[in-house]
Amino acid sequence: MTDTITFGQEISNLLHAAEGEPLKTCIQCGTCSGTCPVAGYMDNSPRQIIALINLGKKEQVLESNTFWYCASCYHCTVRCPQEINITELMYALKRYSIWKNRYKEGLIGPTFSEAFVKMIVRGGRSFEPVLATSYIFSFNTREFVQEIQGATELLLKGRLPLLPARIKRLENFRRMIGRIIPMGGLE
Amino acid sequence: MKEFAYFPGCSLEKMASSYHMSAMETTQKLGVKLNELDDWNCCGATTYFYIDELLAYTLCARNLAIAEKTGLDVVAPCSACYKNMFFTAAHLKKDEDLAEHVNFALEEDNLHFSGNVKVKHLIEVFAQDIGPDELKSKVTKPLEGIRIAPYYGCQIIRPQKEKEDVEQPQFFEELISAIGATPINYPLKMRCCGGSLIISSRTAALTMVRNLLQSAVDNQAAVIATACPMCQVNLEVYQQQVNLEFGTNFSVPVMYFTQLIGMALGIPNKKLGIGKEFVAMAPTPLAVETAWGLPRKTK
Amino acid sequence: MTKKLLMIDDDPDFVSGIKAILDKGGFEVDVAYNPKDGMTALQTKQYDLLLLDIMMGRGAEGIMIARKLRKDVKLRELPVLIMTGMREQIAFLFPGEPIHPRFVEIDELVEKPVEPKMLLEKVNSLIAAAEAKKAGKK
Amino acid sequence: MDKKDEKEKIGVYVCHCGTNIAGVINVEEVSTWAAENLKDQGVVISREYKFMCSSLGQELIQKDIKELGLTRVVVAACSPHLHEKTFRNACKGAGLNPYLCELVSIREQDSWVHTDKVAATEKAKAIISGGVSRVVYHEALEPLHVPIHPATLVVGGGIAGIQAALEIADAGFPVYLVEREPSIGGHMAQFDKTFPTLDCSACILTPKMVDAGNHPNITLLTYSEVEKVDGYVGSFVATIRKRARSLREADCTGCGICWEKCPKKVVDDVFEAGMGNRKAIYVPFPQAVPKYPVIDRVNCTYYIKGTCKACEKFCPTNCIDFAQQDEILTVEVGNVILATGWDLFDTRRITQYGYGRLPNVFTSLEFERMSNSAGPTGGNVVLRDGKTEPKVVGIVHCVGSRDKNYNEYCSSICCMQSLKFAHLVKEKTGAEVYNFYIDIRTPAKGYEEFYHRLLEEGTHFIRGKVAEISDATRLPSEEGKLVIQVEDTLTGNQLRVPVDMAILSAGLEPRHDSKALAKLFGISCSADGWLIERHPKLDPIATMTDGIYIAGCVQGPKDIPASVAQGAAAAARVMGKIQQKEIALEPVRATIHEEQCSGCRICNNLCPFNAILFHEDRMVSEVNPALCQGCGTCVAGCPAGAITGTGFSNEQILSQINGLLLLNVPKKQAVAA
Repeated sequence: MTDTITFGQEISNLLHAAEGEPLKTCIQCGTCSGTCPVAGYMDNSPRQIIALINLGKKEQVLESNTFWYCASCYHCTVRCPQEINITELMYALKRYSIWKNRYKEGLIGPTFSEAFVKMIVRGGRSFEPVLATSYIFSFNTREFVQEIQGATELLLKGRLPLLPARIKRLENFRRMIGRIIPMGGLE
Repeated sequence: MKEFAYFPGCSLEKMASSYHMSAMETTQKLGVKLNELDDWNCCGATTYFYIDELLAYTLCARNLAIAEKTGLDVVAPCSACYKNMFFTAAHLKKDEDLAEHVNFALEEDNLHFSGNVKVKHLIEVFAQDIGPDELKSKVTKPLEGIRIAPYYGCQIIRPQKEKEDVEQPQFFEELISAIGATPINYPLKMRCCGGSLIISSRTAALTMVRNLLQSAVDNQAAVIATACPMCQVNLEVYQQQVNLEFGTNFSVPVMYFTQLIGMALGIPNKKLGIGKEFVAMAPTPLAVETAWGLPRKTK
Repeated sequence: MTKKLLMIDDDPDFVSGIKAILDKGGFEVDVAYNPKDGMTALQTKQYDLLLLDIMMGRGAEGIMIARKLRKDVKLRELPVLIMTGMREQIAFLFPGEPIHPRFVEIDELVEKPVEPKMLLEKVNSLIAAAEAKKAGKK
Repeated sequence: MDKKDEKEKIGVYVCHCGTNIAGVINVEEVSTWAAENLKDQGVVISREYKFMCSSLGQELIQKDIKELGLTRVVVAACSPHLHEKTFRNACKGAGLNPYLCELVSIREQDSWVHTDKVAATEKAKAIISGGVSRVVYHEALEPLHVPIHPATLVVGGGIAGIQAALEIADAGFPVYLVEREPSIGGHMAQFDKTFPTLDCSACILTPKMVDAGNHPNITLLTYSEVEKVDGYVGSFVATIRKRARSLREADCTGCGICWEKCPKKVVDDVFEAGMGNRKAIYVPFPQAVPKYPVIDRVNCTYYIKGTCKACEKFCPTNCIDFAQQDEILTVEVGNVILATGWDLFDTRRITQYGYGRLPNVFTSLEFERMSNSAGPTGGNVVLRDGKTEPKVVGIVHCVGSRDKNYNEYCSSICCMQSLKFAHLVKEKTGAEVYNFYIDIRTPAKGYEEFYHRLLEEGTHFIRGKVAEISDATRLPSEEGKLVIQVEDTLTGNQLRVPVDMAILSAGLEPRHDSKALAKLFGISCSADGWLIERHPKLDPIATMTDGIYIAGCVQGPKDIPASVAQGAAAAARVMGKIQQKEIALEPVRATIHEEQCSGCRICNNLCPFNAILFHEDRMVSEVNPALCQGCGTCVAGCPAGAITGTGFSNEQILSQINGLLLLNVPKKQAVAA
């Protein structure tokens, strides 16, 4: 057993429960970044993130906003000449930064994720108005007003639910989740 | 009569209720029965994978297990639900360890997933199980002269499942041709709409919507057809915000493909949920060009 | 005889700290940085105690391991010290609720960060409890 | 197992191999053990020596054979792959049949893979014991001598095949040069300039083509394909279909009136890469060898509708023959050289690059034709409209290569090809040229210098694999252009480069039918489809089948100099074989016992060398001893156990196992492992 592991291995361990280290095979060709529709907003392109991981630059990776900008469109993944699942890597990095409580200040992504997950655990289905409150106050005034306008119109068109939807066998459902995430403990 | 288990997904309950209505109406007319899953739960969207993938798999597996009880293949109209369910089924089939763990959780709801259910997207039912030829034979009011931009978006086709074409598929075009309309070829039909970013990275997402609308308009699309509630909301509801943000003047109707098919099958607009849009489609198909003017180039 | 411990945890920084404490305490410590390697180690070698993280790999994979231990006739009696930062990591899921999974016979849960003195105490008492139980059975 | 009546005299020789073996195994102990414990088996002498394979070591064995009258020899040393031949020859030199010598491996199978010295020493004893038990059952074998036919079949008339044919013909031996297309010349004939010297491709190729066409020792069979190959090294029989050209070659002067008068235009997908037209009766290009045209019956109006015959009407020598039939030739040859070349990667497969959808995206072969002064645009670099000169051109490297979605390998020529294109574009149009590359690979004589020249010429180099090429314009400056989307990986910038023309430097692929070719000639090809050489470093020309050689791109992507070198090398190997006049074949081969054969034919398909033929009349299979390589596949596959492999008989294998288990050694002396 190795004495310790590199940052690259640490991240690979998050990917396929350690079925090899796909990131090592990156040839830095840039297909992912060239393909990515959001690359322009990222402070490091997806290719650079892989390079930084392979270089062991943990701090720089955690400080990056790259993975929070990933739209999960999988376009990079289908084009990667080395068949690296880059989208999955982005999920892993989001997970990593949430688990480490290390995401950048001011990002809406993590807060929104939390709200979403909490909601599903409570009711089993998604309910937009509750979700909105989790992020809307982080918007600036203009964005806030636009969002409210949009919501009002949706409401008028009958496209917003007024009551949260709940599944019927909610108790079973919550116990089911408890077997995956030990909420409240099991006997 | 073909029969499928049907997983509508959260958005189709309200936000995209017109998709739900039109899906039900059109499939019925084409001899396909969709049975809504009993007590389904949210698929976890993409968000769950950020927190705990095992939990995301479990959520999908519950729906899959419920579907498996019916003995029917399961159909999802939302691309994200479809992708999640498809790959959950694939992962559970491949990874015994994972399947065992997830099934242990499913016991709490007296369910078990053994891996026998096939997952399809709603548009695959039209493209494969019904087929464009069959569809064409049922059309009573062909949408002649309407230029429709097929918008594939991301997760219907990606990631790659087998060896299918993930860059230039044609099945959406074939369906549009089958209802008598003209499918337009525009370069961004496969680009992401930024749906999952609209909340967390608003500017990025609005830019992506702008580019898409521009590409469709540049190629004289009268309407964009989508097969995903996320795409529809993003492209349509946020259109006004794009206009405010970028000073553009877009006014492109964005319809579910089932609504367009429904129109061609002669189903009344009301039954198709038409009327809930922010940008209304022209009252009659033939009037579209005059109603919206072509092309609507922005500065 | 020196007690052999296995630690399954994906965080190399945390591992190195804990390992230093245990080394000093006279234990022999093996480390697996992912659940898969951890399972292999458990099946091929003999240990006196398992130190187990919960959030690893795709999610709460520590729970998967704990469940497998429970099902295994031999491993069932291995004492487990669960060390997790879970309440911190996804606190929003269980405000104020306990998170102890209780999958194995002899276990305890400590939350990260772990205090050195307490760590050694817990390790010793868990091993003692397991030995006592074994002796009782005989 | 019964022992043979007369007692064999066996010598055992244990090698130290320096410390390779002696470092782990106690060689002295092993040697002494064998002398003492294998006496009953017939061991009369057991020796150890530092390097058995040295001449002194060999002499040791030879001396014992002569003085002690050894009838069998067991050498315990390295793997038979390495030195079996050495020790067999040593035995032969001392008058012992070489096949009565057995080499057992105590290096690869023992000292190199174990660290426990005691156990390894015991294992060495067992291995030697097995060898001793086995060697008793060895038989004296004589190699099969077959004469070598002096003629050679060269398949493929590209530069590699032409070179090989010329070398052999010049040495005075007959050659059949078979080419599928109407003319020889291959891909090289399509090119305008060759890198890195930029000399004219036709100028250096056509003299060779003419030589090949006129050579008295070369029988040129163009528009022909090999359909069947029988036989073995020294005497192959190839069946060749000479497709009907629909004209009598003897009468044709190649005057060209027929193709001038032919009213039917056909898009030329082969020579012009779809960029230009030809007629239904045509020669692919002016310098074609032979000069005779062919009628393309699929497109000829006469064959489609039954009327026209314009060519016949105008032919001054009256040589057109619409009724001509394909001719089937059988030729006898001693050796075969395969030089069938490559196909261009189908760039349509990378749909995001837009080839076939976006008109101004070109393939590398299309550009070759376009830049060729004899080509469809008269050498002008223009857009698909045939007139507009591009102002900005993007050249995309690695298209279909170095990509697990398509081909994982590097096609090796595309970097230099792209640099050549960049130079030509700049020279002919003055356009700005962008090269999009992952790595620039220029590892041959004069190549790096050519790269530097391009840098000096002001060609732009952007390091990044192109993500997509589209007509999705966003800015006024992009209007009407193709946008190449790429990350400049050196600076991390996302680029949208508007260009008028994009050239896809497509990779090389094996011929689409290379697997069928491999099967036809009984050789193997890789999963990609490239034919496999006997040894990747030390024998890149030969194949695992004796008498069949490969040259040029059929073995893997390579440039012109490397193809020429391989063609010449293959020729040299063939000439060496021919000079030997006859060849000794390894007598290790399979034999089918006719009375046990059920005629199920399972072995027929298993044989990788096409060495088993089936006698329909007697319903039994038979192994052709000259073709059989002794691989043993059929022996294992035969459900009736009707096949034995020489050197691998049941007695030999079973007694070796007994030996390995030390069942032949007196109980008390057998050491427990």
